[in-house]
Amino acid sequence: MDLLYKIFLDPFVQMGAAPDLLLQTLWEGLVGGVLYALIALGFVLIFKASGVFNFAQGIMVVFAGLTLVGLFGVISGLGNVNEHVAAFAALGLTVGVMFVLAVGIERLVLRPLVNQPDIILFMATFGLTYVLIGVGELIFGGEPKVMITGELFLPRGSTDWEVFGGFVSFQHIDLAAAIIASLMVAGLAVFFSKTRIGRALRAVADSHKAALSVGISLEQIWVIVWFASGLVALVTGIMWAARSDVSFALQIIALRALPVLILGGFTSIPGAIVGGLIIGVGEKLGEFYWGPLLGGGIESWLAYFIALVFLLFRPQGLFGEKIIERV
Amino acid sequence: MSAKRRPPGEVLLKVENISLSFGGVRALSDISFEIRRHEVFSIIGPNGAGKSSMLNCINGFYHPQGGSITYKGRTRRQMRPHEVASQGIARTFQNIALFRGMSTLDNIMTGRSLKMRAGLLAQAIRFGPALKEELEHREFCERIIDFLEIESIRKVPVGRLPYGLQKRVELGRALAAEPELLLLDEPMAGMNLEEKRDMCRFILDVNDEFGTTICMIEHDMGVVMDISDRVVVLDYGRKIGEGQPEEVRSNQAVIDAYLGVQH
Amino acid sequence: MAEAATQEHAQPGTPQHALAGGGEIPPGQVAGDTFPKLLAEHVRLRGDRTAIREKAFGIWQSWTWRQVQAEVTEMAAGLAVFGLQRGDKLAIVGDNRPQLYWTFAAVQSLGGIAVPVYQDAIASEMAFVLDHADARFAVVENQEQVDKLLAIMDRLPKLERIFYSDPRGLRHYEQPFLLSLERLKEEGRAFLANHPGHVETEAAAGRGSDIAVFCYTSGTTGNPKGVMLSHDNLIRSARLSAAFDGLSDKDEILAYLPMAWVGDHYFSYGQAFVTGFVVNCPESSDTVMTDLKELGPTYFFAPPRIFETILTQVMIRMEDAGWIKRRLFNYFLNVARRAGLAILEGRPVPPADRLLYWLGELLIYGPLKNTLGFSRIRVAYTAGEAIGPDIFDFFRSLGVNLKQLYGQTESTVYICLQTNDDVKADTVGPPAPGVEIRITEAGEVIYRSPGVFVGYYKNDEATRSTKTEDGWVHTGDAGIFTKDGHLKIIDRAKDVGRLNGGSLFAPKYIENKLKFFPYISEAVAFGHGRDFVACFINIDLNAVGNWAERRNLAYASYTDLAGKPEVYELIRGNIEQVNADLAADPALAGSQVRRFLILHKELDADDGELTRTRKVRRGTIAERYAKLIDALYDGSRSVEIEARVSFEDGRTGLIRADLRIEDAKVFETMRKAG
Amino acid sequence: MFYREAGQYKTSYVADQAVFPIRQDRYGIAIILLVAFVAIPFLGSTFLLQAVMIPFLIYSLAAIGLNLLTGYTGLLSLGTGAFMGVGAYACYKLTSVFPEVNILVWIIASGFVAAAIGILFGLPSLRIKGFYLAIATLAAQFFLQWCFVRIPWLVNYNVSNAIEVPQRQLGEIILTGPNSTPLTRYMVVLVIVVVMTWLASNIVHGRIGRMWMAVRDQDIAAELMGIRLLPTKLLAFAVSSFYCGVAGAMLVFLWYGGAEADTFNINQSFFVLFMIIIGGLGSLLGAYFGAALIFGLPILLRYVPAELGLPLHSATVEHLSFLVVGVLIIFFLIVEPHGLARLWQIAKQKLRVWPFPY
Repeated sequence: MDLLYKIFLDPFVQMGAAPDLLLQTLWEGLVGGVLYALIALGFVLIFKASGVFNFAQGIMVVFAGLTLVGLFGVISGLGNVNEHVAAFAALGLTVGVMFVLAVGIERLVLRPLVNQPDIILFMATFGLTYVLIGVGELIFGGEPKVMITGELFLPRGSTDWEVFGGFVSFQHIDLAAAIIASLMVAGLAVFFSKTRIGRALRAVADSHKAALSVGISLEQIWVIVWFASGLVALVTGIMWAARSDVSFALQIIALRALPVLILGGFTSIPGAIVGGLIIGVGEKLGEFYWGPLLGGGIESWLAYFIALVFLLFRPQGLFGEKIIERV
Repeated sequence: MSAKRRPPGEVLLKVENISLSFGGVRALSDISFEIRRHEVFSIIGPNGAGKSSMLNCINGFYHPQGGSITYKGRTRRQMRPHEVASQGIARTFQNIALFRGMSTLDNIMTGRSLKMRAGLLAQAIRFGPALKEELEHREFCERIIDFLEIESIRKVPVGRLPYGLQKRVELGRALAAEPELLLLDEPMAGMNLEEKRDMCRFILDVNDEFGTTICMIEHDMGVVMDISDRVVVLDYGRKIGEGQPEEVRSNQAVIDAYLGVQH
Repeated sequence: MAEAATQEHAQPGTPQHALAGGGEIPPGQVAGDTFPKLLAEHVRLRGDRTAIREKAFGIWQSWTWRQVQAEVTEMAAGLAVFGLQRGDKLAIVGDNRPQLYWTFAAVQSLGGIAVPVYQDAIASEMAFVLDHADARFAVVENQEQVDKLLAIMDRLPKLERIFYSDPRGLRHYEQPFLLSLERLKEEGRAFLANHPGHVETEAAAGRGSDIAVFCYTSGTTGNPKGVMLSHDNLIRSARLSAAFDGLSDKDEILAYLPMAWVGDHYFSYGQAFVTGFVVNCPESSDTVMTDLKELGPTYFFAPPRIFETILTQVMIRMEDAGWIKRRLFNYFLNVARRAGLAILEGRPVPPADRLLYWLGELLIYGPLKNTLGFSRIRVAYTAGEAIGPDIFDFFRSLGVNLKQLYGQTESTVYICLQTNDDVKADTVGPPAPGVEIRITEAGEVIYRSPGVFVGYYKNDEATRSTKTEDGWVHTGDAGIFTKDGHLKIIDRAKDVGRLNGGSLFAPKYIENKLKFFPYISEAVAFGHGRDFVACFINIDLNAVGNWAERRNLAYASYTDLAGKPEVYELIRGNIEQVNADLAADPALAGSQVRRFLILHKELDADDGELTRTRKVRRGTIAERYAKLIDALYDGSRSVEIEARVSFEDGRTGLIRADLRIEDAKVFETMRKAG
Repeated sequence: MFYREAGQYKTSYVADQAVFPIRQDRYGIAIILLVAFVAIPFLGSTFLLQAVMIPFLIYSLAAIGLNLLTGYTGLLSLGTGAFMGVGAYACYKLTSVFPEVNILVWIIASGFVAAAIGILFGLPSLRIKGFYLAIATLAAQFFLQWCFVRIPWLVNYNVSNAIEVPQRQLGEIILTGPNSTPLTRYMVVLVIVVVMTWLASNIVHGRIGRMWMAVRDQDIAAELMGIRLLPTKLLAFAVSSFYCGVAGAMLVFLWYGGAEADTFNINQSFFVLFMIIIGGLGSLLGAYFGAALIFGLPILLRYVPAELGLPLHSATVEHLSFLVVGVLIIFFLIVEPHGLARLWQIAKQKLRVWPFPY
C-alpha cells in the first residue's frame, strides 16, 4: 500500500506542493530535450537521405567539440591573437574539418559499401565511432576540456523568475541553446523546402532515381547530409559542452538520444524534436520525483523504458506511417 | 496422357461474403466461393483485383472485416497463420519468399518444422529421438527433392539459384508440410515457356499424386484455362465470374474486364 | 593393308582350359556357370557385404548380396506367376538402376533371356527391337518409357505385360497389362509362400550354354542385329579379364553407360557377378559427374569422347584460374609429360624428375584427379573408337592407369586388352587372355575366343557370314600387328578404299586424326574413287565458342559460328597439321585433305546421321549431303543448302545456309634419304 | 588442395548430415582439439594461458551466444554485456548462498538465470524489429547495469560494491579464487566452451536452428508456414542469453577474479558485437575468428611494438587500439561484409576445387 502510494500519489502531491520546483524541473527537462533533439536531428538527416543508421552521431558531437577547443588552443598559441577572433577562426576551421570528415566518410566508408545491407552500414558507423574516438584521443588526449563559451559570445549567468512563491532559475546558456536550436531547425526547414538541393534530398528519401533526375549524384547527397549533420553535431557539441565539459563521456549520454528516435521515428524531423522534448522532460521528471524511490540514477535507463513502452503501442513511432505488410 | 484425374470431392474451403479494407480502401467486397477437395482452382483478375489479398485472408495473414471462412467444416471469421498451417494449408509467394541464407534442403526441411517434435535439449545433444526424427524428415524431404527433380541443387544456397529453380524450391517447401490445400501465388510469373511447362507438370502431378487441392493465382490465361477445374474472376475486389474455364471464357463481364485487355 | 600376310597371335601363356571353356576359377572369383548360381555363391560367401548402390534421395542407398538375392527371387517368382517360360525374352528399358540389373538375374533364374534396350531409343527403334526379339514381357524404369511402349503397343502383338519400376505419374494408367514391379514382387511373394524353392530349382537347371542376353548392335547400316550371348560367353570372358586386371570384391565401379550396351552389361553385371565388386548407379544422368567425384571408383570405363570432354573442361576451367595457378599447372603438366608415363609404367626416371613429379602429385595431379573423381582408380579402360594420343597420355601421365581395349559385341566386349606395363596410344595392345587373332589376306582382323557369340537372333545368314564353322569371327576392321605384337586398327575394312591415283584411303584414320583437335567434334572424309581427299568438319561449339569469345568474335548461333572466316582459318590450320602428319607416311601421303567445308549443323543421331554410339553413318550422309560432296569436287567456292532437322520436341524444321568451301595446303611426301 | 573428397561417399543420412562430413575437416578439428587440450597446457606459458587463451575462449563463447541471436535469428542486440553481467552476478549470488554446491554447477546455472532475464527483455521483439529492437535492447543494457550498481544485495553488501570471487574447489583442485592456477582455469574454460560449442552446433543444424534462420530471412513466410514468431524469437533470446550468462560467469570467476558493475558496460556489448560482425554473422566458426581478431589485436598492439623496441605509452596503446579496431571493422566490412568466416569458406572452397578456380 505504502509503495503504491509512493509511486502513484506522492510524486503528484509533491508537484502540487512545490510548483516552482516542478517548473524548474520541466525547464531543465526541456533544455536537455533540446540537446537530445539536436543529436537525433543529425541522425535523422542521415537516415532519411541514405538509410544509414549512424551510430557515430554521438561521437561526432564530441569530435566537433574537441576540434573546436583544440583548434582554438592552437590559434591562440600562435601569439597575439584576439580571443574572439581566434574562437571564430577556430569555429570556421572546425566547419571545414567537418566538411572534410563528411567527404572522407563518403569516399572511404560509404562508397565502397554501397548496396550492402543496412546492418553492414550500421556496423561501419560503429567502426567509424572507434576511429573517431581513437583519432580524437590521440590528438587531443583523453582528459575533459572546457568549452570556449565566452570567447564565442555565448552568455553566462542566470536569471531567476519569481513564481508560485519560489524561484525558477534560467541559465542564459540554456536560453541561448534553445534559441540557436530553433534557428537551426528553422534554417533546415527552409533549406529542405526552398532550395534545389534540399528538395533533392527530400526526393532521395523516396527514390534514388528521383534525386538523380534533379541532377545530383548520390555521392554528393551523402556528402551533403553528412556535412549537415556534422554541423548539427558541432552546434550540439558547443551547447552541451557549455553546460559541462567536452569529454568522451558525452558519447554515452548521446546514446540516450536513441530512444528519441524510437519515439519520433527514424525519418521524421518534427518527430526528432518532439521526441527529444518528451524524453528530456520525462527523464527529468522521473529522476526527480520517482528516482529516489529506486535509489536514484534512473536517468540512465528511464528514456529507454519510456520509448519501449511507447513502442509496444505504436511500433512505427510518433510520426511514422502505419506499415501494411505485404507478401 | 491417358491419366484420369481424381474426381472433385466435398467442399474443403468455403469463403462467404468476405470483405477487406485497408484504412478505408476496399480491397475485397463480399467475395464468396467454394473450393472442393482434389480440385485445381484458380483465382484470376487484372492487377489490383484483390487476388493476393484473398489468399492472404485464407491463410490468416490479413484479417477480413466481414464474412467468414469455412475450412474442413469449421467456420471462422478470421484465420490465424500458425493454426492455418497446422490445419494443412501451405502456400507459395508471388515474390519468392525463400530463406535465402539456407540451402535448398534446409528450406524444405524448414517446411516440415511443424511436423517435428524434438525439444531443445534433445536437439542440443543430437542423440536418440531428435536425431532419429531429423533423419526421418530428411528422408521425406528427399522424396520431395526427387519429385521436383532438384537433386543437383540440394545443398546449394537458394540465393544463388536462378529464378525458375527458386520457384520450384518454394513449391517444395510448401509441399514439405504435406498440405491438403496448397495456395500458389502466381507460380509461373516471370518464367519462360519451358519453365512454365515444367511447373504446370509439377502442379498437376502434386494434385494427382497426393490429391492435394490447389488454389492458384495466375496471370497466364493459357495455363489457367489448361489446368484449372474451376476459375473465379475478381475485378476491383468484386467477383465478376465463376465456373469452369470454358464458361468463364465466354462470360461477357469477364471478357470486358479482363480477357479483352491485352497482356 | 598393304602387307596382307596372314598373321596369327595369341596371348602367350593363355591357359588351354580358358580356350576350351574349362572350369578352373581364378582366385578371388566365385564358382558358377550361370549368373543366378554366381549370385547364390556370393550370398554364401559375402551375403552381408554391399553388392550394389544407388545414389537416391541424397545418399548412396546400398543393398547387400543377400538383399539382392531376395529381390531377385521375388521378381523371378512373380515372373513365373505371369508365365515366363525357359527361353522367353524380356525387354529391359531404363537408366542404370539396381532394380533393372536385378531383373537380368530374375529372368535368368527362370532360364529366360534378357533383352536390354537403349533407353533413349525413339519409339520406332524400340518397336523394331522388341518385335524382333519376340519379347513377351518388358520391365521399364518409369512413365517416360511406359508412354513410349504404349505408343507402339499395337505393333507388338507378342508383348504381354509391361512392368514399371517407378510408379510416379502412372497411378491412373488403367491398361490391364501394365503393372508395377512392386505388384510383380507381391505376386512373387504369394507364389513363393506356396512354392518355396521353385526359383532355386529353376535356377539350378540353368546351364552355362544357355543364352543369357540379346545385345542389339546399333550397326552402321540397316537394322540392329540381336547378338546372342550365353552365360558361358559372359562369365568366361569376365573371369579372364577380371583375373587379368586383378579385380576383386574391394573394387567399386560407376554404372552410368547405357544398360543396353554390351560393355555396361559386361562391366556392371558380368564382372561384378564374377568378382563381387560393388556396382554404383548414379542419381540421374545430370549428376554423373558429381556422383563420379563423390564415389571415386577404383575401376572405370569411359569412351574416348568422355575423356576428351573432361580434358576440354579441365583446360577451359584452368583458363579462368589466376596466373600463379596457371603457371604451376602448366609447369607440372610439363613435368608429367616428361616423367609421368615412365613413372606409371615403372621405367627409370632421373631423381630430379621423380622429386618434381612427387611435388606435382601433391600440388596438382592429386587434387586434379580428386576433383575429377579419378584419385582411387586402379584400372580404367577406354574403347569404342580411337582416342587422341594427347588425351590418352594426359590422363596416363597424371598417374591414372588408363588403358585401351579393343573388341565388339560379338566378342563379348574385348579382343585385345592393354597390359599395365606396356601401353601405347596408337595400338590397342596384344591379344587378350584366351583370344586368338589373325589378320586375313584382305587385312581384316578375325578372332576366336571364349566370348565369341552364339549367333545373331533370327538371322542365320548374318551369323554365317560373320562367324566361320570353326569359330573365327570377322571383325570388319582393318588392322596390322606392330613388331612388338600389338594390334593397330586402321579403319573399317569395308571403308578402306583407294583414290583414283591408287593411293590407300582410310577415312576413319584421317577423321580420327582430325577429331583429336579440340575444335573439331566430327569429321567425315571422302576419297574412295575420287581424285583427292576432301572432308566435312563439325566444329565443337564449346571449344570454338570459347576460342571465339577470347577473340571477341561475336556469333549468333552454331551455324553463324561455323561460317566465320576466322573459324575456317582455325580449322584449316588443324587440317594442314594432319596433312603434314600424313605426309610423313608414304602409304598415306596421297590421302592428304585438299578441300574442306564446315557443316552448318551438328551431325546428330536423331537425324540418323550418327549411330546411337555416335559413329558416322556414311551411307546416310553421302545420300543426304550429295550436293555438298559434289561441290567439294567440282571446284566451287561455296554451296547453298537447306537441311531438315528434327528438334527435341519432335517437330522438324528447315535450315538454310550458304557454305564456304576452302582449300588446305598439302605437303610433299618426305622420302628417306638414300 | 589438401582435400581428397573422392571416395568419401555417404551411405546414410547420419553421415551426410554430420557437421563435418569431409574427412580432412575432421582431421583438422582433431588436431585443433589436440593442440588445445594437450599442447597448450603442456607448452603454454602462464601469460599465454592467462592473458590470451582464457579470455579468448570466454569471448568466443559470448560471441557464439550473441551470434545465435543476431547472426542466426536476425535480432540485433546491444545488451550482451548486461546479459554477461547477469550470469556473473547470478553465479556470485548462488555460490555465496550455497557454497557447498560445486562452482561448475553454478556457472552453468547462472546461464539459466541469464536466459530468464533474456526472455524478459526479448518480449518487445513481438512487436518491434530491426534497429528499433536494437535500441530496445539498450534498455536492458542500461537497466541491468543500473541494477548491478544500485542493488548491494547482488554483491552481498561488499563495501567495494564489487564481486570478489571466493575460492572454490573440485576435490583438491582449486578452481576459482586468487589461489587457482591459470592452467586449471584454462582447462575448465576449455571444456565448457568446447562442449557448449558442440551443443550450439547441434542446435543450429537442427529444426530450431532452421526456424531461427527462417525468422531471420523471411519472417512473414516463416509465420505463414506455421512457425510462431514470438516463441521462436524468445527461445533465441533465452539460448543466446544462456551462453552470454555462462560466458559472463566465467569471465569473472575464471579470468578477472572480481568485477564491478562497470565491467559489464555498453562497451562490452559492442566488443562482442564487433566480434561477430568481423567474424561472420551466422557462423559459429566466425565467433572464434572474431574473438581472436578483436581480442587478439590489442594484445598484439601492446606487445609487438615493445618487442620491436618501440615502447608506447599505455594510453597511446589504448587510443591506438581504438583506432585500429575501428579501421579494421570498416576494412573488413568493405573487403568481406560477411566476415572472416566467409573468407574462410571461400578459401576452403578454393582448396576443395583446387587447382580449378571454381
